[in-house]
Amino acid sequence: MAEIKLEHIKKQYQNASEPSVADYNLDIHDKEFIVFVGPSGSGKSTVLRMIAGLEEITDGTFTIDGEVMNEVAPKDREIAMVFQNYALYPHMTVFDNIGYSLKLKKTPKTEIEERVHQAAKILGIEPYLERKPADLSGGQRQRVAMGRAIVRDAKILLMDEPLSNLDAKLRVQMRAEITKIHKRMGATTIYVTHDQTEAMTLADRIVIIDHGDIQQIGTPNELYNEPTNTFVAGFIGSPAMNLLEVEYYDGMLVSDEGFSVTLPQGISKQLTDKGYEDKKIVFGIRPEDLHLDPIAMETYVGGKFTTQVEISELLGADVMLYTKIGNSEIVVRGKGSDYVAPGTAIQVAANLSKAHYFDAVTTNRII
Amino acid sequence: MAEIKLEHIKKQYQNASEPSVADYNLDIHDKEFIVFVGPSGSGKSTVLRMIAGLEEITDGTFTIDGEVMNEVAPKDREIAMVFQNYALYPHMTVFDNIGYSLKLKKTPKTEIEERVHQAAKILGIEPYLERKPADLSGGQRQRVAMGRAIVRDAKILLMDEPLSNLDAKLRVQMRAEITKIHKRMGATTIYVTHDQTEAMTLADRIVIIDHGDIQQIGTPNELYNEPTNTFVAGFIGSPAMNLLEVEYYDGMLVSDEGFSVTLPQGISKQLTDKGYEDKKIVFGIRPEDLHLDPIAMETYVGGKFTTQVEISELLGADVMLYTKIGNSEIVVRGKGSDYVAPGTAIQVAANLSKAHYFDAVTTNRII
Amino acid sequence: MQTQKLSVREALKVGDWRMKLSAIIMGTSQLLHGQILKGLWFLAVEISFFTWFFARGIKSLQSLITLGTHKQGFVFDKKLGINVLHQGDNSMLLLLFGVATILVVVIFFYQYWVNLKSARKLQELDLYHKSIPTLKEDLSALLDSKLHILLMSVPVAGVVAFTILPLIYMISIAFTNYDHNHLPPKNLFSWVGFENLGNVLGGDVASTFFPLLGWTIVWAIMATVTSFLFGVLLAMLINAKGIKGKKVYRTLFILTMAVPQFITLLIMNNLLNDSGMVNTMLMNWHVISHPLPFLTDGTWAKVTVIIVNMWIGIPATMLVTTGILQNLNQDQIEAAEIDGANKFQIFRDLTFPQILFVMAPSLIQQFIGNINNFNVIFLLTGGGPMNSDYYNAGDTDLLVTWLYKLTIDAADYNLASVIGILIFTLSAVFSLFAYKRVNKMNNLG
Amino acid sequence: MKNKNKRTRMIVYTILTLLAVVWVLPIIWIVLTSFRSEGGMFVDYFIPHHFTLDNYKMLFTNSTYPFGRWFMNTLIVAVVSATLSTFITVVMAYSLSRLKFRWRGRFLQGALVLNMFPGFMSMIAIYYILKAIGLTQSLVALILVYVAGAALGFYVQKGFFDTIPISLDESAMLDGATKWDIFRTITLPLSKPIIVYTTLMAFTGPWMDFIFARVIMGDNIQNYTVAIGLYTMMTRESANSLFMAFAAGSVLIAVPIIILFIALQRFFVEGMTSGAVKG
Amino acid sequence: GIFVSNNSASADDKAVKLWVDNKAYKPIVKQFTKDTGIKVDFKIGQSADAQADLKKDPSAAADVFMFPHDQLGQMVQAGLIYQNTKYEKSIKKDQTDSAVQGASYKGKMYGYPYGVETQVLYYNKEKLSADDIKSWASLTEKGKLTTNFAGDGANYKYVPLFMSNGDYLYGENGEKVKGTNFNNDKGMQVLKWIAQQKDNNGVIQSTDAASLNKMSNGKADAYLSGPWDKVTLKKEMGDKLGVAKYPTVNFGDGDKQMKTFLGVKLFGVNAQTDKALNAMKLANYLSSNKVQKQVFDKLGYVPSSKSVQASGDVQKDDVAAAVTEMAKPENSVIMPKLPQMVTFWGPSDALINDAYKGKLTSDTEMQSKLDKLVKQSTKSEK
Ligand SMILES: Nc1ncnc2c1ncn2[C@@H]1O[C@H](COP(=O)(O)OP(=O)(O)OP(=O)(O)O)[C@@H](O)[C@H]1O
Ligand SMILES: Nc1ncnc2c1ncn2[C@@H]1O[C@H](COP(=O)(O)OP(=O)(O)OP(=O)(O)O)[C@@H](O)[C@H]1O
Ligand SMILES: [Mg+2]
Ligand SMILES: [Mg+2]
Repeated sequence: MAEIKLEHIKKQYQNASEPSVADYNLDIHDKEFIVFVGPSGSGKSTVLRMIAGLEEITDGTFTIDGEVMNEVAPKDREIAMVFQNYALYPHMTVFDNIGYSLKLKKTPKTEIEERVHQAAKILGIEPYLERKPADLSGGQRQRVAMGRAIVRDAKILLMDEPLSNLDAKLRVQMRAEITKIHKRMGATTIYVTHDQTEAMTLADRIVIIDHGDIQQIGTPNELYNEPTNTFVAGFIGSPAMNLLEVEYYDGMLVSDEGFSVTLPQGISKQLTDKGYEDKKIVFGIRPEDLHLDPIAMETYVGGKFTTQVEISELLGADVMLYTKIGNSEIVVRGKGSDYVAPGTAIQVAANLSKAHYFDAVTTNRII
Repeated sequence: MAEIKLEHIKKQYQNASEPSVADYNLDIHDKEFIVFVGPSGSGKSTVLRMIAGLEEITDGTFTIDGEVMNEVAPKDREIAMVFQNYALYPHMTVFDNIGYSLKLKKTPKTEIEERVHQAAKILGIEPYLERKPADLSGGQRQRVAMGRAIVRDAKILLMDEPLSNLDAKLRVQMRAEITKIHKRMGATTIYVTHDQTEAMTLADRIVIIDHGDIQQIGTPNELYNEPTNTFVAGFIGSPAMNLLEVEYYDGMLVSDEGFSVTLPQGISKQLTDKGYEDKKIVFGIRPEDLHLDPIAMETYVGGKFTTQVEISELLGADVMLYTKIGNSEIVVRGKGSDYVAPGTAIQVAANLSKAHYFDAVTTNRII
Repeated sequence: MQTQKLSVREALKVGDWRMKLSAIIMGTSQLLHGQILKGLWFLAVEISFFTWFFARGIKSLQSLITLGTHKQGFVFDKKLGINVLHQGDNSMLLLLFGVATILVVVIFFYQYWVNLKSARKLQELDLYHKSIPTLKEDLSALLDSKLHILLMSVPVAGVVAFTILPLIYMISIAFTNYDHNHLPPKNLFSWVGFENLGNVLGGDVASTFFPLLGWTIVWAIMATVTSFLFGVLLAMLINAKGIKGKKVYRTLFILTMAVPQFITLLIMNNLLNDSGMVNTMLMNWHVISHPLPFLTDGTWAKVTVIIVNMWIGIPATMLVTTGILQNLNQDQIEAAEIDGANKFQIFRDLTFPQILFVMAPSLIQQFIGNINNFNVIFLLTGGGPMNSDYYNAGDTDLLVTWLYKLTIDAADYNLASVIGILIFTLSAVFSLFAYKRVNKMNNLG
Repeated sequence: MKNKNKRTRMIVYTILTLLAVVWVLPIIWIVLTSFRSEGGMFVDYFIPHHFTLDNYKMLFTNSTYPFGRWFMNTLIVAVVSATLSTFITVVMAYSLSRLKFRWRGRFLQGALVLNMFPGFMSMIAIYYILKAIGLTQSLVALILVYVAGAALGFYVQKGFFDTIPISLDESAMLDGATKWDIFRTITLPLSKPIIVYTTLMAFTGPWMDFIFARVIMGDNIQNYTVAIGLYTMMTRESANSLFMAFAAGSVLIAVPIIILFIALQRFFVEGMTSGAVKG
Repeated sequence: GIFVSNNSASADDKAVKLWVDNKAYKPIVKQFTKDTGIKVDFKIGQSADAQADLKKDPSAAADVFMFPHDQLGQMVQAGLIYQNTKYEKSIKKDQTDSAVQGASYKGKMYGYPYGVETQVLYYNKEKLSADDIKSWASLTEKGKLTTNFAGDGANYKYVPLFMSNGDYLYGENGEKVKGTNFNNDKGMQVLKWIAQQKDNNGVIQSTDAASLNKMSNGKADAYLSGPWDKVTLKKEMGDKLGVAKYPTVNFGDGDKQMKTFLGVKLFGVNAQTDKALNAMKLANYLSSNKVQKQVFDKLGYVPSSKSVQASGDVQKDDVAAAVTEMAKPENSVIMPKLPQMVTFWGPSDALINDAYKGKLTSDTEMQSKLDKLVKQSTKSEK
């Protein structure tokens, strides 16, 4: 069992002017797989390090299974961790690096041997077991760091960007292995990543952090479909959701720069009811909800608008059109066949029922 | 001007049993933007380090603008580099880290000030200029490493996974900045990444490396559309291309496990002409070229086959269906609306004219 | 376009006349290629060497062979009414300066070789039509690719003059009859070959040599290991997280390094005396009824010197170790904490190996230093208590202190030198062996 | 849990304090002795019965033992040779740790072996070498000999340099730094603690050496260092009566060394290399 | 040679370099310069170091130097010291026979004696009467003697016991290499006697420094030492301090006078000097009766001149009187100056230490150790 509870956790580094983590509240259930995402420097590693006991908690209470752990030494927390910077033991071979924790627990030699080899196999670093970390490539080192964590049967597993230096293929493989290991061991896991696919596929719940504050906690689908504010909306999904500041009046969204769409009745009613008539709101639409094909043009008549293509990126099956209306950028994701030369103006149809509407001041979601 | 030429370059590390780079040949034009991709441990960093002069070249000739550089000291090569492991000066502030090279060149103080601030602004690390590296987050450190390279006007710019620890949003931003800088400075650039989007969008040409060998060199589109072998085919594109070992006979591709499609005439003729009748070939089809919608079913009649959904992953706009025919995995990328519950068998239509055909023995491309 | 490297020999064979002339008149090639300063340097080296060599060097080399022929004597001077001294040759100085001459010759030949190599390089540059490095380029290379030459030349010159030259001189003495019967300046001594070696290994010196050798080794191991281990432990304690007053503790321990050893050891001697303070106090507290023979019983004295040496040696180790600890990678320690290591295990598996990595070669050096640790023994016990089983030695005498007594008193420099060589050989073999092992062990890549 | 931490800390404090007492007691004894007016070299009590400053006064007024002059001599020698020795040690260590050249490996082994011949046997030879270059009996000669000795004592520094990530050098090289720049701007600043150690060791040497210095100085009493001076005071005839004066002398010797150490303490900084590399 | 000194022995105006161990000589030397016009370069140096410093570099050493006479043998051997032919006669006339003997080696005179030194008995007059200190037995019965049998220096103090019992160290005159006979019955007697002292409650084993302290604080009542300890003891003990000649000892067959080593303090002239005549003149001056008297007044050095010794001032001084008494041939032996002494000192120290500590358990062991000592210390020249 390992239920983690963070209550009003705060972290103020000595050299930093502002707290790196401010009033952090989070309940993690036993065996849950939590993914932290957030911009660089938002405090993800800091929270992980506090949970591991490597960083003092400035304020607040941190419990595991109801027991306050603020002052417990790291070694007594039964936590395994993949460090963002690996922190390998340079004077030990890869084998010893991975097996070190087992050795400390006086695991029999043969068992260590077996478990290390098994972990190394999963990670594809079996040929390098006798090398020292200095003789490995970056990705190989990162896998050793992973190996060190997964070889143990810790109650809690913390991983700080554990796959960032691996190639896509290996990453997919590793993702699958992590899922398997999680299923088998059932360790409560916190996982930091910048890779949206990883976040989406691995997480039971995702925690979005910005500036040391939690912005939203929810399942991947919740975050994708119902972002609570423009930050989350803009952060989840790649390419990011297009966010336009517009004015709402008379069932229409209009911007000074020439953007204008007519909202479906249901939506405009809600906006009016909530008192946004004649007010500024932020209109959000994902690139994949903007369409170019004729059928869409007919389906989403109210959502049609014109925009100027600036860059056109062909990405295998897809094409990314970076367009502009005035100074606002709008990204459109089309099929490869939708390729348009830069400089042309195109008509785009937005699926307005999939669009998001935020308060321009609080940035919180309206609908 | 900076034209780089690598001829029969080889690198054998003392502790490694096999050469890490074997017979590497590459011409890089002036101002070209080259991206290296390849699995972890394939020798990307090693090549970069040899170009920078940090690693001795075991064999072969390396020239810049026609001059042999094998023995030239790193500092005389006028190369800037972002290290995979950052290698920041721990005793200097971020400002001094970035400004160090300028200071060595006796650049006037005010100019250093200006250029460092400009670089820091681009990288979003202005608030941290007075901090030491130890007091930064992982991503911030990586950006300092970037800063150190871009602040200089080097002829050649080497970047080893410079964005791997940044969040998606920042990465997009950085990518754009890198493009801008490259346009402005015109440094011949070699860029290592595991991020396919980065590779596709940044590269003039991509070099695919495996086991220290170049597998293919080409523009992003060439690599995507005409991979020379199954390795490249499987490596470029995410999710990876589905590769099935099948037998070709009588205009059809058939596997023991129940897979079977009828090839369009043009293709079957070519295969027959090349003598593959009754032989094993590898059939490759990208997940996005497998379709589920009724229209596709009608369009690609010959490409229809049935497969069993194992996992169904909803990724925002898309759904990934991990399916199996016998033991062979086939990934299908559909629209969000195509979601299918795991366990059901589905019919899939392959756009066979976009499919790839490889020799089963040599793994080289046939068509 | 890979340039082929010419060897000096090939260059001499195929090179142009400038190259060839360089083999006779140093610096020509450089001068003719416009490297004026460099050329002049080589030329000056050659000229001054030969001037010196013909004026003094040859004679000096000859004297090295004979070690002097002309003995000092007195002749009666009627006018003064006393015997007047007629200076003779001083074998000792002839030997020393003979050795110095050989070193100068070697250094000259090294310069000659450098001259040829430099000429070869010029030849090569000619061959591939490359530009000749200017003085400025040469000088800036000294700050970069040739930095080691800039940094090490002067120190190495010091080593040659003040370590190697005396060393060769001392070794040479082992092959002469420089003993109390052949003391300069009155007497000459001469080469005798390996005679002395037999005298040491045979004679009654041997029955003392081997027991002392045994103790010397025990001492060196104990002294090195105890100071190191406990010094490291002390540093760990002082630098432990959450300990306040680190600076104060450090300073307190450093105090012992700040007072001359001959005073502190004298005081130790006083304190540990049979009627010294330690014994007096213990007797006053009725812990003991008879004084403990800290310095008067052989075995006790051995233990005492080792313990007193810890008192002296630990602060220094503490200081280095503190330095090393401060540079330790905190990340790895964190990783180990997560891996479940307790403080001791972190010390054993991470901290200690890294300290050892830094310290191992210097530990070997310390071990050797302890074999030759003159001060502590000489000042604390003077080698005593004397042991009538030995020849002129006490229980705590190391080979060096014994050797010191032998030379200072008996003036048998040749025997001392032989023993010196034996110690030297032993420690050299040990240290090279240990060094290779350590290097292998420490290969971090 | 907090209590347990507290308890271990208490244990550590206790051990440290006990050890400090063991280490400091003899020193305190010297200090007390330097103020003692009665008795001689040996007394069997700790606290003097009568205190006096005469022992210090004697050091500065007795013309046979020009202690003030000796003190200045030593200070000069110590400052100069500590500066030069530290520089040479560090420079040698850097060369042997970071620069690649042909004889490096052999040099490392050779240097280890070179110091193994008993030092006192080479003293006479060194004396004559100094004499041949006309330097005997001078402070310069002393400095020269101390500094020359530093060239072989680089092992600790070298080991320390070896732990500084090589990536930093590489990175600096690409930034256009010469090896010399790297030495100055990267290696040195990262080695402060160990340089403190080297400097302190080099600085203390001249205050302690009474054998070698005596051989070099011969009868030139004006150029004696305090150590020779004090040691020559310890003859059979004078040792007992001058003992308190030696103690006073020792206390005075300790002063500059302690001051130096306290001044250098601020270079003991933790976590010098953290944040440098990933891996 | 490479360092050829100008060896004309003619007087020139270069100063004569002088090493003495005390600055009290300064006015005396000034007077000499005034009288003779010979300039003197006055340097303080330890007389005990003279031999080592001379040997190190004779050309840089003093022209005239002080040294204890037991270094004479090696100095002659190494050719470091000038023979004294010029003032031989007057010295033989003025100085005691012992002093003359100390200044000579193998029949030739080298030194210029200016003083003698012996050990004496210091005691606490309040505890011990003049009668008590007549013999070792009564001394150690009535009082406590602090001394060092078990440590460094026992040789210097107790080797003369052998001579007290009639043995010889390097022959009668101390110059015969084969002349040591400690390994006879008399020697055995002495060694056994030394071993017995461990159980003598009147003997406290102490180092010299501790002995002084014990004398001061009354824990011991008697102490054998040289004149150099007088100042300390006087300061601490005041009028309680008594000084006397050594007691008698009984090795088993009657009381015998306990002897001490006699040291002669000499001036010497550097053989390499280039101003021999001036140097000799200075050395002679410094050992003259007049100067001996001056030095005695200033420093308390016990003179070696017959006439000065006999003078009232010297005889009034208790220590000086005791020393001159001890310096008589029946009470002391001139310390041998044979170079072989170096092979004797160490082993004899070890032997006395071990005998006292009870490490030599049987007669045969004692005998064999004595044999070994004699053998080791009397190896002849090659
Ligand atoms: N110092 C070394 N000694 C021995 N082998 C090494 C050394 N450095 C790298 N290698 C090996 O060389 C191969 C190539 O390493 P390199 O660092 O170039 O890989 P890479 O392509 O950069 O991988 P990654 O994406 O993981 O950083 C790897 O298999 C690695 O194990
Ligand atoms: N030791 C420190 N002292 C001062 N500030 C620090 C320290 N460590 C981190 N910070 C600051 O705290 C903030 C949070 O850092 P943290 O490492 O938790 O970020 P992160 O979310 O892990 O970022 P990244 O994705 O870049 O790794 C950052 O702004 C960073 O600059
Ligand atoms: Mg982080
Ligand atoms: Mg790499």
